[in-house]
Amino acid sequence: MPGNNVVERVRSLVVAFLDTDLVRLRIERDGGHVELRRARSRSATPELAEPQAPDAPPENVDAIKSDLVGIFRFSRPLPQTGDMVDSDRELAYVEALGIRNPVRSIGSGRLVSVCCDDGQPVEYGQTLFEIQRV
Amino acid sequence: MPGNNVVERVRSLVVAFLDTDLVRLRIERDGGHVELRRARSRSATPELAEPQAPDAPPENVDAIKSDLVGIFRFSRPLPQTGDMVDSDRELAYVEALGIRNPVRSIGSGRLVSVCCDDGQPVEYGQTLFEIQRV
Amino acid sequence: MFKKVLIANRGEIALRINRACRELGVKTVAIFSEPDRESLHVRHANEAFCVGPGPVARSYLSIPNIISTALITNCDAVHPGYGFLAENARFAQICADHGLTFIGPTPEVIGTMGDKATAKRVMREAKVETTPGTDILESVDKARRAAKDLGYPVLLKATAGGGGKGMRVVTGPDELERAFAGAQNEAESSFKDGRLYMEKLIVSPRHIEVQVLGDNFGNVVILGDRDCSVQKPSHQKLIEEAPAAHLSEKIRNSLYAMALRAAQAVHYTNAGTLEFLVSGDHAYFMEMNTRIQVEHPVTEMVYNIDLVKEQIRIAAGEALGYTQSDLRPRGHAIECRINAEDARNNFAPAAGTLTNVVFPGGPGIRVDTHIYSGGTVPPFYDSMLAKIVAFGETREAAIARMERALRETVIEGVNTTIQQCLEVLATDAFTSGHYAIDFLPGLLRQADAA
Amino acid sequence: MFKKVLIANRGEIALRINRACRELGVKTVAIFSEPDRESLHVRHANEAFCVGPGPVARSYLSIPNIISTALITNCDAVHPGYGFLAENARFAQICADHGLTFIGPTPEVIGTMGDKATAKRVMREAKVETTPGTDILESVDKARRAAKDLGYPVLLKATAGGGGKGMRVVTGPDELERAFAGAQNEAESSFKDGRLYMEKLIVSPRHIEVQVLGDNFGNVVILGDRDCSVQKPSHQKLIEEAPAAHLSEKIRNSLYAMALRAAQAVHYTNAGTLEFLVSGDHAYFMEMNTRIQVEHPVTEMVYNIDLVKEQIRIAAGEALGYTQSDLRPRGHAIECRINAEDARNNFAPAAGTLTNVVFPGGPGIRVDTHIYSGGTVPPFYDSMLAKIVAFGETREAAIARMERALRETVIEGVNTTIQQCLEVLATDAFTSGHYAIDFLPGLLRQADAA
Repeated sequence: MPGNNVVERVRSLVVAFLDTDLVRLRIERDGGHVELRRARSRSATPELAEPQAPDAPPENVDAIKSDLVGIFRFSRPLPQTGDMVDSDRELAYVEALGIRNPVRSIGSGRLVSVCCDDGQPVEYGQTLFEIQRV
Repeated sequence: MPGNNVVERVRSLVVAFLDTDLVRLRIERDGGHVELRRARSRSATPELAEPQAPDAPPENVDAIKSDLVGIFRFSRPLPQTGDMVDSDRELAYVEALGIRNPVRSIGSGRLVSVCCDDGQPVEYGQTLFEIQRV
Repeated sequence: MFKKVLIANRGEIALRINRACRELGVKTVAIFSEPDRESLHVRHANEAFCVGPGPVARSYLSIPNIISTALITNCDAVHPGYGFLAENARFAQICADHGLTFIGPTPEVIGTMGDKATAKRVMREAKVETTPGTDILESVDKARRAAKDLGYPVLLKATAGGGGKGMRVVTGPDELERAFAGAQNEAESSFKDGRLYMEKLIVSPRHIEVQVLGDNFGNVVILGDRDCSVQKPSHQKLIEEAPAAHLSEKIRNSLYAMALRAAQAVHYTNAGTLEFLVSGDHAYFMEMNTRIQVEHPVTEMVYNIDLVKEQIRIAAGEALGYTQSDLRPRGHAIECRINAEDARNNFAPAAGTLTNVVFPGGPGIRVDTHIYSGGTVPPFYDSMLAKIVAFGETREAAIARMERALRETVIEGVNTTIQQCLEVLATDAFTSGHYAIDFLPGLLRQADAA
Repeated sequence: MFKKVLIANRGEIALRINRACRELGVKTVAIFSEPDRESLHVRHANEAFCVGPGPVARSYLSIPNIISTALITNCDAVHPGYGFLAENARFAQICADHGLTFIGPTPEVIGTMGDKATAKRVMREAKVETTPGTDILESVDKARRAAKDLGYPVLLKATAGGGGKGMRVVTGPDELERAFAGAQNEAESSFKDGRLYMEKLIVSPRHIEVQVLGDNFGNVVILGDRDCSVQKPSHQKLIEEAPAAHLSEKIRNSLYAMALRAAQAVHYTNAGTLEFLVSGDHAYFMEMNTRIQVEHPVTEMVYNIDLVKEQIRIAAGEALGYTQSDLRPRGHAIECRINAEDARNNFAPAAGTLTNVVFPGGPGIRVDTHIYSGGTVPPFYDSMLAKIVAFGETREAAIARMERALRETVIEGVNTTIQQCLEVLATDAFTSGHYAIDFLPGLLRQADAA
């Protein structure tokens, strides 16, 4: 994919994105990805802003996904919802073919969900943790 | 179908019909039919009215359809587009199993289209003529 | 061979006939009702004519429009399929009167077999066992003596009867007087004819049928048997198989011999089926269907014969290309009827739009269907959507294959009998092959009670 | 028998394997790539694991993720299907190392047959005829003498070659010197190895292959032949049939005898196919595929055998349940590959959403497919959408049935090879059965010229 082409594609993607109501768009393809996030809308009047509904997804949350198939195991200390994590904290590992493959927080933030149980089989791309970036 | 039920059904049909952009709705079922036509819209401002497009179907046109399968033949005098026809004019007949089944204009009007050729096989429900009621 | 055949039917059987014609190089004309305009049988035929609106009386049973269609399209033959006009002797005669070959037996044979009393008499003359019974019984006394001779339980039936009216099951002498009076009154009020006769009641029989094929040169072959005992409470078949399991050689040979005698006695031509009730060591002739059956594919799979092509060839004047000794069945085949019905609600038929349809495939699976994703099921017709047929070298292999095929099948938009068929397949009665016509009604009662 | 099998594939063959397992009562684990999440092979398996993103190198070829899936789901065997890892000896060995039965031959046999030079040597030792040829030719003079011995036309090939690089057709002595220099230069620059050898060029051969099945007890059976000569210019098969038409008894017997010797020589186990080029009275071994073939259904239909079930049974340690004399082919079967390709544009593959899919059915038609209305064709994989297989008592009947089945087939949303298959079926060459591997390229050139 030549460089110019990428710029062109992203440009048209941005145009299309701004035309929607989306606040975040992530496209994954062939191992790479593009993510667009909308800045807080300048036109939104504070009077109209409502408190966030309890079941609305929190913003700035990254899913930490498994990049292989194996058995999920927590690392120590046991990560728990609400924990603040460092940029390279090992939260867990996925054991595959006898090898422990660490799962790291990839950047710091607050752990908002733990999505798997200890000993659970996980597949490629399965969400293991969700971290709110701060 | 009890009488009351019919009234109820037509009433709800009318309500639904008025909620649409349709100008004419015809429902055929089990040999009977219901037809609804909207009066000229009172809210339409004359300024916005455009001349009718040349390919728009003319209004108040009834299709004379075949109610059997057979060979279509014109009656004499040969009906032609533009003819004014009487209420029971025999325009053609459909020959089936050696019997000539007359096709009548069922009401008077102007013949706006002749849809079949002489000697053509026609099926049930096939439009044979279109007559504009005046 | 014919040049062009009119297919006087709709749904899967119209497609089935279209396939046979196309493979024989014969052109086809489809007929259809207005709601069937988008049907596959219309799309696949060489020509298609609308013959009327949705209700069958004005379309698929409209003899004038059907004959007229055949004539204006220059057809030389008409295939009636099953249902509709298939066993209408008058229609067969009208076809002949207009120079059209009716693909089926002669009008006379259709008429003879269509009248149940005449059929039974003809069968008895051909030494085919029929349900033991009496002539008209003038009094309760005569009925009492007849019942003693036949042995309880017996069935009192109105000679003018039909639809179960004027019919009573009598399990012992105590019930006879009351049942006789009741049946007589009901028959009198229903048919203005209170005359009754009696038949032996066959308890928990199996429904076994025999496929025959006869040509115009006196050759008749027997294409084995089918067990159609998995029937809904309405006596409609749900699952059929060929050959019947656990049928003793004695009964099987006797069924085949009776079927052969019957076919020869009436000089039967084309495809036909003799239906028997089998109980213990006895087989009783029930009726003969003078047409192709819904369940014919199970026979086709075990005999490797295309029955509809054979029908067409025979009607076109060809002789059978084989004799009985050339025919060797192989393996086992099962058919499940997938109907648009709610099995949990007395098989109430359903209509609607099919939002998602995926059929099974792979080895040994045959699907005969007219439905597709996005198509509709009009409310006017038979509720059958598809026939799924599984072949296996053994009965066990065929059942396993059918089960996986049903699990692969997706039909969304209407209720279907898929789940009911799976439940039948999972019972000990079905897997062991020991079941009779009271099996499915009993299973349904159990489910209701649970 | 196995308890649970991992199916290391996608598409129709994954479904095919799933069917065989389910019918044998074996549980299944599917693997899939992210774009295949909604695939039927995922839906029908007992369990399913995503093993990677769309590109095959990171999903269907990801040995660690596949083996890990098999281990965490407690599978006891792996079926590789065709393509992907099916002929990867290392994968077969890794399966064994992890206590998983690889459903196929041993890693050693896969390795031997995977190396074309070794395979040819082994075949010659087993008295299987291979294309006549030479060892390394050090000079043009030696090449000239070799060509004279072999007889023109000949083929110069690079010993390190592949993909047509360093290959030249030489039709007469005049062209030899120039061709030799050209091939040498190309081989040198492509592989840094300019060494050449020579083979006799087989002109307009037929591609005939022989199906073998061997168990772990030394029993080997031959399941007849298939003609796969209808090939695209890229040598990919488009239409296959069993048995091959107009194959003399002499050639057929010789092919079967060679296949048997070859299988016995390498102690072949499981299903395999020997591919031959047949020209006149000669058959030359080309290669052996140590896996199930795409076109295996045509053999299944004429032998009434489920080859994938046989693969599983053999791998599970069962002995073949029959000997060669029990096997009797019957009738004729043809397979058409329906690919998402534009036949008018050099069979360029297509991807997209399938807006409307309707498959054919009825007697003698088998459909193996993973597609459905509303499904998608991802751009990452093989373009095959479906295999339509038609059985007939005769070759003529099978062709007629295939033609009507193709006409019934609807696939909207991508270009397909349906029309191309119909065009092939309508040619005199195909209907007469007299065609070779240059048939379809010639037909395409004619169409381009017209």
